[in-house]
Amino acid sequence: MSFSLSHPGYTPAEIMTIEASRRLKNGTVCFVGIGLPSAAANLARLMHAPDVVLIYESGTIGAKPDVLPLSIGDGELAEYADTVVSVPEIFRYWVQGGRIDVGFLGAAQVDRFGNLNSTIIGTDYAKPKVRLPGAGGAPEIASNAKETWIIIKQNLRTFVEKVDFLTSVGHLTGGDSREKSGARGAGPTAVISDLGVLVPDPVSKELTLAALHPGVTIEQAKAATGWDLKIASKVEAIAPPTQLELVTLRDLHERTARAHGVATTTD
Amino acid sequence: MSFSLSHPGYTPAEIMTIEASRRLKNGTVCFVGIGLPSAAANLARLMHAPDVVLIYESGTIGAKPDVLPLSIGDGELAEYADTVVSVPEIFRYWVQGGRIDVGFLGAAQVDRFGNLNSTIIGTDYAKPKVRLPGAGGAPEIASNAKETWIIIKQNLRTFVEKVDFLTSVGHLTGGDSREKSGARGAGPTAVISDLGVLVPDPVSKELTLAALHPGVTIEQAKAATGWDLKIASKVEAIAPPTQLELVTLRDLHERTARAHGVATTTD
Amino acid sequence: MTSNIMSLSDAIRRFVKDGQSLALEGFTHLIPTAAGHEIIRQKRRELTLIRMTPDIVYDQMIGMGCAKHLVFSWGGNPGVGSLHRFRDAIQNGWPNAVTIAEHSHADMAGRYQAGASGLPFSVLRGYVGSDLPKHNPDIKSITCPFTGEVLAATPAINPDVTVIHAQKADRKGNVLVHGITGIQKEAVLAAKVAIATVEEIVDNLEAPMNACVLPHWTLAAVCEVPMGAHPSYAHGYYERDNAFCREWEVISRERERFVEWMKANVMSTPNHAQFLTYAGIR
Amino acid sequence: MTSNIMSLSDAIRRFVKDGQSLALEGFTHLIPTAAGHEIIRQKRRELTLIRMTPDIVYDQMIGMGCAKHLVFSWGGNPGVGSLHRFRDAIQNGWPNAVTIAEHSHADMAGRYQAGASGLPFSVLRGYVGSDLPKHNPDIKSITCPFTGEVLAATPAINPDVTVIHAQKADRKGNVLVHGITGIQKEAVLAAKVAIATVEEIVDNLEAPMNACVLPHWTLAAVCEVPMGAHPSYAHGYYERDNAFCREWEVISRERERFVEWMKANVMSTPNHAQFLTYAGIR
Repeated sequence: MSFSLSHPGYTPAEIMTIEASRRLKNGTVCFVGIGLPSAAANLARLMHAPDVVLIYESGTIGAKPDVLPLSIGDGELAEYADTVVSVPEIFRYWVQGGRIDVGFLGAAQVDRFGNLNSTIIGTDYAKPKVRLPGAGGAPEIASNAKETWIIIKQNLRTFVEKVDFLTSVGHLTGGDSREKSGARGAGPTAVISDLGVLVPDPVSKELTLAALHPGVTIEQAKAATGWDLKIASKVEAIAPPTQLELVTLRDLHERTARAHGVATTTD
Repeated sequence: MSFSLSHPGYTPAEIMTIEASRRLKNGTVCFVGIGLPSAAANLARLMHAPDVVLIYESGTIGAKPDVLPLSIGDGELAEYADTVVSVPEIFRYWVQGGRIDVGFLGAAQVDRFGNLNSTIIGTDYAKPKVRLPGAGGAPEIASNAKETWIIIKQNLRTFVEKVDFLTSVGHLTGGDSREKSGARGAGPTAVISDLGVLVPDPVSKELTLAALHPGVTIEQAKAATGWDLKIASKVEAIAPPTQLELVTLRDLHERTARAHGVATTTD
Repeated sequence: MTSNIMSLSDAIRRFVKDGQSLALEGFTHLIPTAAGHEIIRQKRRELTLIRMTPDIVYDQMIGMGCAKHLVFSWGGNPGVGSLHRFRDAIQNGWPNAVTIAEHSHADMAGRYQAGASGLPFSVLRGYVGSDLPKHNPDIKSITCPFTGEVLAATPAINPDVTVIHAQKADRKGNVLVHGITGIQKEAVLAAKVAIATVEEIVDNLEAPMNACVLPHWTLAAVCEVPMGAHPSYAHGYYERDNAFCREWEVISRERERFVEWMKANVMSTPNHAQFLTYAGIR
Repeated sequence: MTSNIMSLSDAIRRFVKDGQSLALEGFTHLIPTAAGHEIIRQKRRELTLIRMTPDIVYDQMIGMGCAKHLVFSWGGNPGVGSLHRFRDAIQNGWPNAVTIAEHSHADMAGRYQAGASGLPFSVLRGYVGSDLPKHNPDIKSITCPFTGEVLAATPAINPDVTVIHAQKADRKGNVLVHGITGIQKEAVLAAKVAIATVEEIVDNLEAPMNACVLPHWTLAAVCEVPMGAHPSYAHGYYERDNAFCREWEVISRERERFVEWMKANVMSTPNHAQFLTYAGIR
């Protein structure tokens, strides 16, 4: 674990996870991607949102894992779920059926309008610079959830003017372009990074810096963004992690590491 | 129970059920309608076809009821089934999926080409003479099973030149009209009545008298048919029920009557 | 978290309104009879009633004047015969005219699936050669963009309210449906509002991992109504009351006797428990 | 009744041929690894490999030259990283060129459902705004005949052969899949021929009433292969071998080491039991 001088006592990954977890209200039905979304969602469940409903694409509804899953289909997810359904059912009745409040996603790239790329790096599909794992469940989560949240580290490789490949729809080209596309839901309402939180402008839908983690400056955020980052008129200062938040998150990661024989923290 | 002079010792309903049961081979996957098809299919299972697979539209696959179900969704069907699936699954994966060897149906009317009516008697849909229960599962069983069998009492009300309402497809207008319609499977390959068995002519597909129950004459069959009934060049004589067949069928009906407080024999 | 557990009369009062489309689903097993009776008691009118297999409870609702339209695929008193009130309504307009839209089981099941899946229509390999599409403008066709095959297409069903009956709920309002599950999950997930009556509310559902469980947040109301499916059955609780089903044939044949029976047994009892006692069922 | 129970090597020999389309399905749980190894041992070539989540076993099959085309929606070593043999094949054509057809999970799941349902295509509320349809001619659109909405349409998947792994079979060959059942039922029912490997064959499945059971007559072969899903897991039998999944990252990175490992462990062992012992897994 590396500690930065500007926010001693916790890592950027930790504050990112904690801030994301704080936003998840009790009772929310959350479709959870593996990795950071899963860590944040489970932290929320352990903290203030005991009745948050976590759905994983393996078909586990109301999952309550004691340790973080390493894969989307860990037995841990099934063991304590309210019910386990088939994969086609998850995508038919629960995702396309419009039953997801928050689709909580990661990605390799996010662009100025919250569109996501998890397919390739490079612009030639046939000859990519890097071949990524692919879409998985994201395109339909992004176009059917009532809103989507994106959790992603912020730097010039990840925050790009335009995604190399549009895997999953955000606000498309901004304005009312998403609404016109036939996508349902509000689209990305928050992008939570290790520097702060971006939200779409109400009219243009361009991602705008709305909050910063303790010790992070607007200049740092601008420097880590691949477009001319707009700044909200009032940038919120995100509260530092509480002791309870940090202990709960670290306990979760330690239990997970013991169970899997490996740390799942992405830091 | 009434006994006719021409075949003493058993009723027309009994020989019809028994003859239908004899035709069901061990291991066949049979989609079973309630009533006579269910009685015949279960008799086969108790006699020579212990591994016949009985599917009811309530979602019970591999049902092995000890007594005949009164409705298509009796608990008896679920209790001893290999698996119980949902109703949409039965019609999607098992019927439309083309997994049914024999669709075993009853109806209110059958016509010269094996088309079935279970909707209305009378020709004005808005003002029917008799409103029947309706299609249920029959239209898709009739158009998706590898073949269909029909079990129905034979008289001028049931064996008609043309059905008042075509609920479920048989051989349509004969010849290759069924094949051209997009229906799958061979269509009706046998109509088993209380007088004998009719099979479609290989070319014209017109239902043709192929076998007679003991003591029944060709003239009786013609008189009970609403079209000019064609007779096969060789009309098979159906063997009378064996003692074992009769005892097994009557035991089944008696068990059923005790369980339901009512006789399910249709005689 | 606010609980969805409430009395059946409250649930019907809050969620069922005149003129709505309603699905009371149950495939022979687990038919929500008590809920139907409560809708009759509360005198809902002009309902579009949807169900694959309308039987006694729909016969009662139609005969008591709740319905204006019926969407179905098989209507009868299973193992007994016809529905007299249903026939009287569509043939003679008594107590009011009821129009019908008739489908097949496979189609109705697919339409509920489409509704649950947020899709506007369902594709069916069905109705080949059948006269049903001639009498139902909702049965159209669609061409496969890959093979050119022509298949049937019908609109999704999304009832304003779906009501089901099930075995158990836990105290959070999660519901377990066990045995013949029929079309209940799809009917609930397709609905704008869903209500479940259950045999009992328990501390722990003890549901097998892959059982049919409806999470509490899919249900607006969960109501404990023992024997709420009578004369249908609840697997593991009680069997089908075949004698009552046969008796219904006699009760329902004539208008007067039907009205008299409904008034004496359903309208004059305040809830299902007292109905069961009064009608001599329990 | 002839039994469908046979050895895995017999099943692969009889039912898997060069040039076929093959789905080895399993969603993180119950991945049919042993079957993939046997296909590698028997040197099947020019296969179209279909799977929602290709992972280690497909990396092995691709690296050993079994595949010519891959249909998928997410390819990776879950919780670890990328698939090196998969990348080497599609980026560098080693050991042979492999083309890809890329979809989303929702779409793949729907395509299997269509295949299992005897329908030629699947309708999806998906791919809105996505670039995927630009690179995949199998993703078309279709217009709802009722609402005019435009939705995605993709062809049904009907593999020549589907292979799954499950917990138990009984002596008739009925198979129980328990826990995360993924897409296995649909993949089996969509296939022209289906094979199931199982942890054990038992006298009685003891399946709950609404469990996922595949009747014996839907399966051409049922093969008892303990630990047949390793390094994936079988709920109730053994856990995921996360250490092996991480080790695969190292084994698979370079061509030489990969080939050496496959030869030593898979090609030179006659069956899965000996593979497990030889590779130090069990």
